[in-house]
Amino acid sequence: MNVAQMNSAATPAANPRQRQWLVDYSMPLGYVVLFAVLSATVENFFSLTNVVGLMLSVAQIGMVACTMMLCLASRDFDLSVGSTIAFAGVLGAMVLEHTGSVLLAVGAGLAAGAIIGAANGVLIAYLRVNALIATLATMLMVRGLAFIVSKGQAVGISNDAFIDFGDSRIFGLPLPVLVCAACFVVFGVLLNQTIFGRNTLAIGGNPEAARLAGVQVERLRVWIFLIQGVVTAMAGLILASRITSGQPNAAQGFELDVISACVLGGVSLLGGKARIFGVLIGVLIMGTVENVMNLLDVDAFYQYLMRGVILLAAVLLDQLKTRGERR
Amino acid sequence: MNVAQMNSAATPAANPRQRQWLVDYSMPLGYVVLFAVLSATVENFFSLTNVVGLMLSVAQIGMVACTMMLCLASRDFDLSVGSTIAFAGVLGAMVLEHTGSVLLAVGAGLAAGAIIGAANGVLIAYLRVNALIATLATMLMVRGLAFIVSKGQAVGISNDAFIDFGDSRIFGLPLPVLVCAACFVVFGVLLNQTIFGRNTLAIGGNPEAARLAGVQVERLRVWIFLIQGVVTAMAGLILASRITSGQPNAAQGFELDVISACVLGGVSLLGGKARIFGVLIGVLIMGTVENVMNLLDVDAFYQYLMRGVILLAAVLLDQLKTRGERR
Amino acid sequence: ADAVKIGFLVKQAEEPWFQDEWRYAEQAAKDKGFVLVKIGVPNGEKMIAAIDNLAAQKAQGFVICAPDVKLGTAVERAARRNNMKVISVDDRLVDGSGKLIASIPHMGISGYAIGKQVGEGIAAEIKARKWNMAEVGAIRVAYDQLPTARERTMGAIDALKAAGFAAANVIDAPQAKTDTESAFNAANIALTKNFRFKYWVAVGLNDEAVLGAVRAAEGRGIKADSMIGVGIGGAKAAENELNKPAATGFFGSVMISAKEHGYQTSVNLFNWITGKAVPPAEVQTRGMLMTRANQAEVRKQMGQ
Amino acid sequence: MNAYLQFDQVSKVFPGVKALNGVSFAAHAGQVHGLLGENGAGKSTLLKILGGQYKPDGGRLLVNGQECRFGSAKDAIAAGVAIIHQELQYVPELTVAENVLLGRMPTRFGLLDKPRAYQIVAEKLAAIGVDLAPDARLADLSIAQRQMVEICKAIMQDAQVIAFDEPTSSLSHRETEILFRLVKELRAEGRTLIYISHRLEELYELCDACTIFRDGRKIVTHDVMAEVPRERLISDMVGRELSDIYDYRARPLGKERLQVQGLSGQHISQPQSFSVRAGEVLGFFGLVGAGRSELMRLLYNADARKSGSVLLDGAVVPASSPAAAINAGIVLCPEDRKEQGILATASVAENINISVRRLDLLGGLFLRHQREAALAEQFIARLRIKTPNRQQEIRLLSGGNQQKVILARWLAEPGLKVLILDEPTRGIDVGAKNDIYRIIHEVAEQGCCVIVISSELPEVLGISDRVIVMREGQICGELPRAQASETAVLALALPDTAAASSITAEPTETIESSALPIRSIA
Ligand SMILES: Nc1ncnc2c1ncn2[C@@H]1O[C@H](COP(=O)(O)OP(=O)(O)OP(=O)(O)O)[C@@H](O)[C@H]1O
Ligand SMILES: Nc1ncnc2c1ncn2[C@@H]1O[C@H](COP(=O)(O)OP(=O)(O)OP(=O)(O)O)[C@@H](O)[C@H]1O
Ligand SMILES: O[C@@H]1[C@@H](O)[C@@H](O)CO[C@H]1O
Ligand SMILES: [Mg+2]
Ligand SMILES: [Mg+2]
Repeated sequence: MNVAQMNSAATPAANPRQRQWLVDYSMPLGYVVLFAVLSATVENFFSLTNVVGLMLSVAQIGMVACTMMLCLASRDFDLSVGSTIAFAGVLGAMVLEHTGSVLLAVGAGLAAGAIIGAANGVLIAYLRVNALIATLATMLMVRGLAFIVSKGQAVGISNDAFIDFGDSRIFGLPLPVLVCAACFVVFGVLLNQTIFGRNTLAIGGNPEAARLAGVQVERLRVWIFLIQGVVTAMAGLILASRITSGQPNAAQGFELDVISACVLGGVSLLGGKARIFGVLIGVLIMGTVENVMNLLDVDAFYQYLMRGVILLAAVLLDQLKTRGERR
Repeated sequence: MNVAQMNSAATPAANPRQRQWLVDYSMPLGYVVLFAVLSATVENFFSLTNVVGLMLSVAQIGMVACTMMLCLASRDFDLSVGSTIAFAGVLGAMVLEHTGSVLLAVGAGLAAGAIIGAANGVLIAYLRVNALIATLATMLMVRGLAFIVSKGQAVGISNDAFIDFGDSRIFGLPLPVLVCAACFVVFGVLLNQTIFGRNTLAIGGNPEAARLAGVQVERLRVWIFLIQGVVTAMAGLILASRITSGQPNAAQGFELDVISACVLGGVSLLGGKARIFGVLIGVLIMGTVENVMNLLDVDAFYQYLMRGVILLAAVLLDQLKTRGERR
Repeated sequence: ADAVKIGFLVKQAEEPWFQDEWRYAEQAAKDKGFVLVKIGVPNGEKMIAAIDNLAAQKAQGFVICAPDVKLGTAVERAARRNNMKVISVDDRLVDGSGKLIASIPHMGISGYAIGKQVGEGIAAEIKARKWNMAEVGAIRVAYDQLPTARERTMGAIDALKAAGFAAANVIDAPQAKTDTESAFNAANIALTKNFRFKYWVAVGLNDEAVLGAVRAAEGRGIKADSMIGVGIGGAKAAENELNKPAATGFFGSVMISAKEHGYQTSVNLFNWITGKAVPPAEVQTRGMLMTRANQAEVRKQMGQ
Repeated sequence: MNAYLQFDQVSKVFPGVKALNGVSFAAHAGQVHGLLGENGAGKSTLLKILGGQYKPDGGRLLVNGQECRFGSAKDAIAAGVAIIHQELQYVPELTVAENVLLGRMPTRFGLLDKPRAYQIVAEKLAAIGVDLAPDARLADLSIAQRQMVEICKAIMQDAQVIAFDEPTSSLSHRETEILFRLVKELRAEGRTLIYISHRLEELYELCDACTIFRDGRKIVTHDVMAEVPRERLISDMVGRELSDIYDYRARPLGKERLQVQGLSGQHISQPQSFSVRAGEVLGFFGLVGAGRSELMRLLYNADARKSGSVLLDGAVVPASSPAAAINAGIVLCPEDRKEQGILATASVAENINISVRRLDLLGGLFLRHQREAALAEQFIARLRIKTPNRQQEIRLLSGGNQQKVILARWLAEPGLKVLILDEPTRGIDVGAKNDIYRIIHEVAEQGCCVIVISSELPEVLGISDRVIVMREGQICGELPRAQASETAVLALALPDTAAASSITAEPTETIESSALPIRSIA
């Protein structure tokens, strides 16, 4: 029916089980190889501090990538995550400085995220606004709100309990990394082991068929966005804690990083396809590239070039194995 | 019994011709109303200088929106246009300063655009890299190149002939605006009156059907990207002429503006749908909103909010009229 | 002992200013024999990651121009956690409650002070041209979402006001992005709304912003003789403009010394790490107004 | 007569499936060559090779004695081969004319000559007797109309070889007649025609010769179709004997279970009512666009209602969403498998379990993988779904097998009270049809109401206890099994003018004896 099939004609020998295995594990395997090569060749790469630093550097992206995966799997799109990170951070910081209560601050941040997410969901699912435009609009509005409430200034945080969250470690792993790991586990289970995840894939694969099969498409979509909002707000609060301030212009361009990580991990923008393991690898690749370039002191201008090249290399490699599969 | 008859049988009230007319012209009409209201209420809005200024402010977006429309119509996506604008401007300025020849400078800029576009096309059509990732990668690489060749510095232009281009007027209209208008005419004809345009819509609407009908899908896609590259480079050169220098960090975020204008104008991200008139209106709405907010002295922070609100309002209005259409 | 390795983190690596700072820091590294690692840190998240990255590379300290001054506590903590020495450059860091962070030595400029120099330079030129202040409009190309940008432009406007400029004659032109085209569009509208003025002056956060305003004015026939634009930075964009055969509305730029900032901070940090000298708690550098008339001299004085 | 088209030892392998295994046969100019075989036997694959869409893994293809190696569909078109694919391949946003002339639009001075294009297409449509506006968008047409556009597209290529892959599966009576006339005309013009169908009557009517496939192999080629007895065809195809494929057994009907009262919506402007008794199989017949699907979609809450209510066992079924209908025990197996049925990139097992799994979750949220697997295996066996394994993506199955998977999704519902099947046997082979009819009757025997929409009149008559006929968005009559003859049903279904001329023999009466009053149209 398409190229894919025609190509497979060319390789009739491929054993389907082997093939499936290759498709499923080539990304992780590729990453393991990359990691080994880098460890051997790049000085200081393979050290506890560096690896922990690397993980810390992708903790926020990782958390949000988990929910973005669901969003993309349901054939939606969310550009507002960067702004939500900023807004949740700013709001949390302001509440914290006014009330001194960490609980209130976190509550306010998460509630804001939930509201933003739900608003996106309602706009897209019920009012049928194109997801790109709807979330572009919320992206602008939420960024505006972040600037307005903070008067354009970063909001400093002096509460030590809050700041410590971003700093403290358990078994040598920083809390943000653990939270991110927890997200991967939770959303991995959600995607693969629950009806929620299956229905998400179903509405991404064929919304009309899913609806006729009894999936409450609109409600599900709102939930997906709402969860995305909450997780993003959490990432924003953690970021605020790590950088000890709520920054209204934080995380600009964050949305593209997150979406790239997902796509790199094999999530289809056309919906219906997602693998949590792939997303994890996508996130790690993004972080590793950044990390290694800094370790190697690559010139800032060449970093652009390199990032582009590596992004391409990663998808091209991934392409090789899916030769013969549908795009 | 044809469709028209069947529909009218089912919904006796709605005259299908009227309905079609409404669908086709509601956007332009809406804009005319908006324009009239603004002219009456916003001081200085309805003046030759302001209207010309408005058009000038969207000239670059307009040019690129014409080709982006084709790109989206064929179910593709291009994030690299902002970088291409910067690179073409920088390259043109450098060639101009070295050789003093406007012809060579323009040639170099356009050639660069063509190469970037063709590279995108080949990556996407033949190597089957996801369009988002492919153009994100070229976006990064081309931006990097712009920085590298210019060493991060603006490249000054002192050639008067070149500078005059951005400045001079015919019948009171600046040349960039006229070039943009020409693009709308050319691409309008291309979309609606040529095989190229029909095939573009066909591969966006159903690539498989197009292929089975003998359309050379891959080649067509490369052409679309190539043309987009050339037009974008032209926009970059015009920008360089207007600001009398090639700036490597010009036009960041430009891609989202262009894509938004297209989507606002009714171009579907799922391919197969495009109307040049809609795109024109989309571009004008974007420019008008910006213009009016500045005329009204809206605070910069509230501008974000307003831009978001207006984007939403525009699509929601557009949504109302398509109510009842099959999704 | 291991060779000394220091980081140099800047908020906007693409900006010519920081490229220059890095270049001079490299020179210091060569002169003093230490290893320099340059990392761009566009936001708080990347900044923390970069500091951790430096630690992994076993750097002993870093010079930083943070993406936001309120990141002070984060910088301080990250440095302490990794046992690194830190000096701030350009922008002075503060903590959560806005207090200067005493433990981090600083060398830099005050955005507000630089802005004032812009305003003073313009005021002096208005006097020299014998314009009637009432007939002059001032465009503030604003990008208030960036705190330094606001400080600079406000400094300029305050200086103008101090010289007798009417507050009502100041027109804000908010740019959507920090590039020349956005400044052009914003200024264009400001000009449309205020055709009553005979003369114009323009200020902005950098040379590119002012350039946009100058181009917009030219489009309406407001040329060099009725326009005074003064930028900030003095790098290539300004140089291009000041070296054009005919004068334009771009009157000059307040140049700041990337050499001093880049070279001296790195040397100070090196000395601190090697135990040779503790850096001074604060050094304020000054900018100089560079115009067509005094270009060469200013460049020489600023050492570039 | 020479063999214009020859397949020689053609093979094609997909991961896990040997779709074609050394197939050889020849088709002659001026003949219609029928292809028969169970779902998944490899018929469509053969046509895709002929159309240049796939390259064979082995064997040769000869057109007019010349060996052909098509690199793409373009090459096949150039060689004079036109294919009407089983899965319709149209561009929804383009008009009829643009679709028909896709890739071959006439131009003038480099620009499209739209008036001419529209004229050409309008003429062709008129010539073949299809009443369609050339400027209508495909997205606005019914499937049958889209199918006619596809046929027109292929005909207009003026190809020597024209292959039809189940063209009638989504056509109703009238279009089918048009198609048959067309096929006969093309044969008379001396073209080589390949015709795939699961409807034996059709094959007997049209085909001169036929080839039977099973499991990717050619079983036999009959040079004279008319001489082959029906039983022989069936047993060659399915490898077993089938006597009465409808398998109708009279069974006692219970009391009225489903009552539909005054339903109307966007495409059903007048309120419609009917009811179904427990254990009853109710057939719905009508011409294309008669509104059967629309009425069922209203019943199922798939479309918004303007008026009316649905009662099941006396209780009102909430009108909120299909989910509400499903929870009440009403399910609908939709007519458009590709758009409304399959989750293309999901597995066979996933497609079967998507709805039922809600009833068997751990803690209301977690899946039970083993039970889902078992259920999937059970239906793969019961409906003889041909797939390498249950994890295969459904889009890789043959059309008929996809249809079986979607049926399985609904048959798997345990609390089934009303089963609505919209064209359930579209694209399904005789053997499987028989399986499905048997299941329909089993379900009915358990007291379930079964509503079957079908455009195949013999099927409706063969399995239904009662037939309701619709015309132009309204129920225009109903007939109990005993009175539901072909002529009687057609007389109700055809527009008045046509009806007047076609009813000659039996006087048809609209019977009002059943449970609900029937609305006859004014
Ligand atoms: N792209 C593919 N990948 C894997 N298997 C495929 C692919 N296409 C077809 N098949 C398999 O090849 C076999 C033959 O399929 P084909 O579509 O030719 O059957 P068919 O005879 O047309 O059946 P039907 O009557 O149901 O249309 C089936 O088992 C199908 O599952
Ligand atoms: N969303 C829609 N937009 C416009 N017209 C529609 C839409 N849905 C259905 N129609 C039209 O409404 C009429 C009723 O169609 P419906 O599918 O119910 O008929 P049917 O009796 O099931 O016939 P068949 O399915 O065999 O075509 C058709 O003419 C169809 O084209
Ligand atoms: O951000 C500015 C930078 O642009 C340069 O001018 C030096 O000072 C910094 O504060
Ligand atoms: Mg088939
Ligand atoms: Mg139907």
